[in-house]
Amino acid sequence: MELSKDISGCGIAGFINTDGTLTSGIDIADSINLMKERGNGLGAGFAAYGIYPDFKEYYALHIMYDNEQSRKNTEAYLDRKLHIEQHGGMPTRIINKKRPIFFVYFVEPREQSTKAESEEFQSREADEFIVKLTMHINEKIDGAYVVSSGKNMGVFKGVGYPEEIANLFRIDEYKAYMWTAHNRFPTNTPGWWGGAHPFSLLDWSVVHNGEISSYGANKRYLEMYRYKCTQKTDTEVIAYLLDLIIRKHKFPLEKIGDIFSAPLWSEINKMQKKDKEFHTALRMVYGSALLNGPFSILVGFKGGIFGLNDRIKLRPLVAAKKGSTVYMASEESAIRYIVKDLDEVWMPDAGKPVIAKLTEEAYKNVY
Amino acid sequence: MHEINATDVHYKELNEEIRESIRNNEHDLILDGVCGQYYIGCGISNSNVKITINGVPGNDLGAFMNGPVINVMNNAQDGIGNTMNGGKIVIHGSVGDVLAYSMRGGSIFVKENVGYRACIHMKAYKEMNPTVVIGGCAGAFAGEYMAGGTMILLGLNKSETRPIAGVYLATGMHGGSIFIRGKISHDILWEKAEIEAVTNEDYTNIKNNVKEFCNIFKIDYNRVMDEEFVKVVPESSRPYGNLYIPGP
Amino acid sequence: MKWMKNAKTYTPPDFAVIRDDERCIRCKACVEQCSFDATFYDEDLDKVWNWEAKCVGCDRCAAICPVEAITIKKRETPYRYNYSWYGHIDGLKKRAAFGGTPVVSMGNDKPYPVYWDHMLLNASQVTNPSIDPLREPMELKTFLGRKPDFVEFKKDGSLKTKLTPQIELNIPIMFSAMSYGALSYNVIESLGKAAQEVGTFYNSGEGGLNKDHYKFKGNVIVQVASGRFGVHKPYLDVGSAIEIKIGQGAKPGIGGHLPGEKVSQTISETRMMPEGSDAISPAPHHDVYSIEDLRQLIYALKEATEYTKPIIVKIAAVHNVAAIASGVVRAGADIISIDGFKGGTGASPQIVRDNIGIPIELALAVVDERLRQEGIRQQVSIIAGGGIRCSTDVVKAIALGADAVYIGTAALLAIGCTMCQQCHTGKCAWGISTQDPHLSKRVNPDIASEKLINLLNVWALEIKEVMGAMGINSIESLKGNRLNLRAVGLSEKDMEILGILPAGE
Amino acid sequence: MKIVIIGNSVAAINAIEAIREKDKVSEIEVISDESYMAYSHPLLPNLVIGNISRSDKRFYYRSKDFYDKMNVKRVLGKKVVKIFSKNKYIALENNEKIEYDKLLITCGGTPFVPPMKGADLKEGVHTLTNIKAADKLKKDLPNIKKCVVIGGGLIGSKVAEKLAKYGIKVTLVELMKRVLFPVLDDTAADYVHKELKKDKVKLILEDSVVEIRGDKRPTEVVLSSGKTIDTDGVVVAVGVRPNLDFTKDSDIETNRGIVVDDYMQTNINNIYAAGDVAEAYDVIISAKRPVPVLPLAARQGRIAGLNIAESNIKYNGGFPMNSMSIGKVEFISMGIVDSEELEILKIEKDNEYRKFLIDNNRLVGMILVGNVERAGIFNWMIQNKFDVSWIKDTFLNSDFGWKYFDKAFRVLRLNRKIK
Amino acid sequence: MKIVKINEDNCVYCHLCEVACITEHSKSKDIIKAFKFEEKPIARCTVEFNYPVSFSSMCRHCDDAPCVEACQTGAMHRDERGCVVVDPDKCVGCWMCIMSCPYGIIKRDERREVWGLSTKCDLCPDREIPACVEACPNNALTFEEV
Repeated sequence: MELSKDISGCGIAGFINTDGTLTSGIDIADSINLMKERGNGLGAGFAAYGIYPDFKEYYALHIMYDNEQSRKNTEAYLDRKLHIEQHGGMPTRIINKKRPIFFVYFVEPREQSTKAESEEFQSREADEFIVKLTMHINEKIDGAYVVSSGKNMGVFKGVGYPEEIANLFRIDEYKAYMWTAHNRFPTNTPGWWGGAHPFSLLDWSVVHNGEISSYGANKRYLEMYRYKCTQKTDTEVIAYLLDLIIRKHKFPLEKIGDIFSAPLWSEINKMQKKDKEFHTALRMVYGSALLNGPFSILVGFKGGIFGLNDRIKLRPLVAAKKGSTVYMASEESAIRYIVKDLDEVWMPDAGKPVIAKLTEEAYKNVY
Repeated sequence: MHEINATDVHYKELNEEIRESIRNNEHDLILDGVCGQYYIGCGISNSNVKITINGVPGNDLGAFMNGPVINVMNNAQDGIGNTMNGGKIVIHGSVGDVLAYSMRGGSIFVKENVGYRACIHMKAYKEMNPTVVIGGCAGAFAGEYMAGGTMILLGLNKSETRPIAGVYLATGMHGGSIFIRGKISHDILWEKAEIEAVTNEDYTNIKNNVKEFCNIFKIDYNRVMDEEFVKVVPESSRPYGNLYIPGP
Repeated sequence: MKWMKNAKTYTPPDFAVIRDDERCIRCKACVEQCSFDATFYDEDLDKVWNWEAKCVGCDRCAAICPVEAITIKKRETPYRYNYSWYGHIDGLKKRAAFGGTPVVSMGNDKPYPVYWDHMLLNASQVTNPSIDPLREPMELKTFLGRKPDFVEFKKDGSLKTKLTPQIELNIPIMFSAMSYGALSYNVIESLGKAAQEVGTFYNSGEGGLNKDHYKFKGNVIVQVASGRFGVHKPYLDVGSAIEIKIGQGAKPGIGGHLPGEKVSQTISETRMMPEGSDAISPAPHHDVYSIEDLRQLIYALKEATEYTKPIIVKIAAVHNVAAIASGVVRAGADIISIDGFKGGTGASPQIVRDNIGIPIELALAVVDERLRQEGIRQQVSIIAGGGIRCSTDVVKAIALGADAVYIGTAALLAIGCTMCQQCHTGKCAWGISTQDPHLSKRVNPDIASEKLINLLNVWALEIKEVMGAMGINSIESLKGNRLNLRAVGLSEKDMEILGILPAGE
Repeated sequence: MKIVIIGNSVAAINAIEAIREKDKVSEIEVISDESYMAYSHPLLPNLVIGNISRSDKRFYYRSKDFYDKMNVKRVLGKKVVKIFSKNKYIALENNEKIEYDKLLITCGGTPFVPPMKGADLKEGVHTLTNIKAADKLKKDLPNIKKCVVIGGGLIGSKVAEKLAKYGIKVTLVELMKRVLFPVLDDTAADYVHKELKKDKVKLILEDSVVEIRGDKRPTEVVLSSGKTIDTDGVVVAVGVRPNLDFTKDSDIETNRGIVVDDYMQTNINNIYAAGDVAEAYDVIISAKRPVPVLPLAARQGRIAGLNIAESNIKYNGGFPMNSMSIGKVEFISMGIVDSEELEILKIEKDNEYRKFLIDNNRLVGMILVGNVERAGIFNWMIQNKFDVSWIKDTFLNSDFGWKYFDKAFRVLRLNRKIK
Repeated sequence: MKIVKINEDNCVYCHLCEVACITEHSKSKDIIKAFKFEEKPIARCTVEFNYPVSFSSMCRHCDDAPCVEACQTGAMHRDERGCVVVDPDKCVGCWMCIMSCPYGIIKRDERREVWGLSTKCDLCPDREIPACVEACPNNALTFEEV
């Protein structure tokens, strides 16, 4: 029974250049490093968007292997399921520490060889296909773990301080229009590289500070829709919930805060009829997707980022703006450290998402 | 008169259309092409409404109904008049099982046969006294649990091979009365029900209902009344009074 | 001496009435209060006496005695102890003496395990904060009814999805179906008042709704049972939801039987049946012999109420409850209510009450899990009932997967019931399960509803405290959150069925 | 404003209290020919035989400081002789004039002594309507071994009983066929007869005294039947009449008493009358007549007082009612006690007698003997012309009470929601 | 003023109002002593029973109390609290109050040597809430403004 969940404290940071300018990972590494106190060296990670412009048509699978055997097993499986445009070991620096091996694959689903396999992955929709493939690898193949699976993006994470992870994955060498980062303070499953943030599924990536007290309820809700929570951490439910609600249910991203951090009944009761109806319906239908307990999250998605607090603001989140760049972090200092003279700094309200997206033009350029 | 074509219409839409018509003061409705749509007349409380059904209506015809008159020009299925409170249902043919379950008021006239468990748990209350008149024969368990009301079984098509009522007649009956045209065998009757002679008052009741039956279905009244009636009543309104003792 | 014991039908009295004659002031309050004729006053001797054989241990006399002169004690059985026969001797003798099967009331009193007591709750420590429910918002509001998997919006941002009717509860606790007939008028009045005040629902039970109680519209669930007593359009219209009772935890598979002597004038009016006649509810609905028939009944009720009310289907917790529940959901039920075998009753054959059914904890766990596996959990709300004794039972039930719970016995205890298990006699000395107009006065709706309101409010507070301890501020985050439960003293298999981990893991 | 009250008994006292509820400033002056504080007339027989003394506070109607507290000026021991209503003053015996703005007459009744020879004997012939008379009789008691009481009314019966208890051989002579004729019927009177006989009172019914013989003191009385009875004392207790002496020459309208309207005002503005002297509305006979009973005197006094103090309160009428005990028997009676025409419900058992007289579904009279405790409910029914058709069957139950009433009515009534 | 409101729908016919009244008006104010060792006072309230009706009634303290008007010695009076009470030192047991009480709730105590004593609810001058109200187990008696 995989019922237990990870418990951890954390720091988070992220920014987006809404004009699509690509910047290296140096800033985000500095920013998250500043909040060293918020981690304990047992986990850190980065998500970067816009890093694989040459392969932007393909799903970029970052896969972590415990050993060569698991790589062989996985690749055999991938070969069967996918067209692999290009693949190889991820560029890393040598560190004096036992670590898994990391590979990146640029792939697209292909016609299935057998009817049985077609049925196994019932949906022929590419995204759905990749999700099921990811779930399959994570659950069924020993020692293999899909770190990220989106297009033109990737996640880099592991056990260590942020600077160690940044160094390992050479993130200074990547150029992205958007970065998020995480510094972890785990109290559970500390030795597992997969347990670090960001958690990612397709283009979604989530860094999370706090704890989802509703994890048990969210998990069982997701399981009803065939999501398998395998990573022993509460953060993954956020990624899956986003996938379910935004991608599958076509719920507008701007309003996700109304589900994750739904307004209190006392507030709903004060609303005008239309809003009241809207929020009442959401709470009725998506009650099990309410994220309860303390959290602040930064979620990366295709072309944008949003930050969100729990509804009674038990975890910190600061947002800032400088020119066309929007920053968010657990602490203001983490932003100030990399940008001196900010145009604007603000504390987002509890449960109200801060969303920043690429301009339409930039979006066209990147994707 | 308002015609509704029910051909291939789902019951939910059909019934909504019926309700909508009634809201628009169309009180004389004719449904054509009915084939198995459930719940026709269900829950309607307007006693000016008349619904004529061409075709075979589906189950629970007239369930929870309280007022309207429904004419079925053909056979009908199961659960007719379920928990009906008032109104009238006329079936120009046979009906399926569980006719008039828990019916509390109004009347039902069936020209031909009825299936199992007709008039089960039918009940009466004060001025509400449900009446069911069946022209043909009844299946087993007729009048089961009957707690009130009147069931009149005419058996116009009974024969050696087709007894007027099936076995377990009046099982658990604790109220009301069943009038049966001709004789019945004690074997089919529950041991705590009794056969009684028909009183004058009963006779008036039978006559009135048979007259209405004959008028509706154009049947010769005298032919129907040429045989004597017997009356089945419960031994007591508390047949299970001694079955249970206070425990523990 | 109005009565004399007869050895022919003798079984040893269960209780001893100990009367301190030095304290007794002969006020005769106890004599007036004993509805079982176990107490009498002898004028010639100026003394109050008891027939212990008639004492049911309801403790009414002791409660009312102003000088504490009365003590009711359980009497030791005189028989030599024999493990396997103990508890069967008197019942056997009674059957032999009276030629009937004993009817009993209240819930199963056999020592089957209570799983609630083997589940422990979680609390936050350090890594996430516990929440202080007295000062931070803490939400218990619950909607029951069918929900879509997702909602759609129109271009202007307003809702496109039309939600099916729901009932709204301020706290996830409702009063379970207890009919007017089983309970006295005043108790129904109290339940209605309390439900109205707290913002929850009481359930009419199968006995119809007295005209006086139509005023509780908005806080009443009306029941349609096999007897269809008092079921008609206005009745259905008053209900905020309609419950089809298929089964009841205390007597799965058994119909109801309100003896004629309880069918008083007002009961007769409410049930719409003649006074003094037995009110027999058949074991099955005779229009439901199969699952598609249930669908037919569900939709008949929806049609009759023009799709304005959620339909609840109440089933007893039995062996294959999960599969049944799944079928019930697919038959169109909006809410499913599961009643465990410790649920109460006004009257049930003892053999049924004590031996049929399964505990609600297990039933709830498997039903919730099964519906989730089938992806239809969202289509239905689950109400658990039958043996909910305290606020943490509620929390545990919700953590196992219930949306809300029904309480019956707990509500009756709150208003005076001492669980003497004599409901079936109609002589309830506390005025609860009786139709005797003199006895039923013993429940003052003002006092009783106040107590019920207190109980619900205190339970709500306790639930909030526990949720706060878990760091959860909205009840939906507790629903199905089995991670907040840990087992102690359960077998591997029990834990597997309950879907919970052992304590320490 | 100056308010003058003639008389100083129940009606006067209640009037004073009523006036002072509304009006603390007006001058109030009470004029009475007796020089005592208001006292309890029914206790005079007790005073005579000494089981109450003049120093017992029970004997007085109000406490000693009553007049001071009420700020009332007393003119005691003076008799009013005439009222000059045009000039608004009254003349006393000593020609003193007292001016008034408003006048209330509550001078009660005077004993009625029927015409008989010898009634004017100075010693040994007594009446018993005031303290003076009682004192006189008390002083005379040592001289009386045998006594004839003339009149079996309330005072007569009571005094007969008390004197007998004192040890005097009493003969009670009553003109009618029973004692307490207007108050009790034959059955109820029989209880009294028995009680009196127990005390060795000799009862002579349907007879009357025509002559009292004797020189200074009576020695025997002669009855109309011709019988003579040896005696050395006579108490005349035939009854009282409204005291109309000083209204004779005035323009105040009188009949058997002073006629008053519903507000206790006489035909003359600013002159009111109340108590035994007044002739007010009787709800049973639907006409005005004097009803000399204490509760009505109090009620009338109070209403007169309120109206003098410029309220506008109507007197709803009264009717005769009496509560008394002779020996061990207690009885309460009201209204009409005997009739040939009315519907009668009665029961007699276990020394308890209940009788009800009903006219057209309205209770018009009743007698309770023995168990008198719920009598007031009947009083209220008579007063309010309560429709008793649905409840009268329960009147005869000795546990009669509110429990027999219609519930809705009872609930409202007991919680003072309806009068 | 506040009087004892009678809520008959709640009366359970336990007589505890009478017990409490007797205790309160006893010499010792101790229930067992009052009933077993002292001369037991008469209860000022009366419980009536006529199945299924039961209720306790006691003085309603009328605004224009006829018993006060009818009293021949002034024993029946309104005290400073506004309650109608009897001065036992003035009462002579003539039962004029009984005759005029429109509620019929005054009782006779005939145990005194010379004079009888009218006995009625005095709303427990020594208590804030009358004893009967406090003793009632079902709020059939409440102390309320009328």
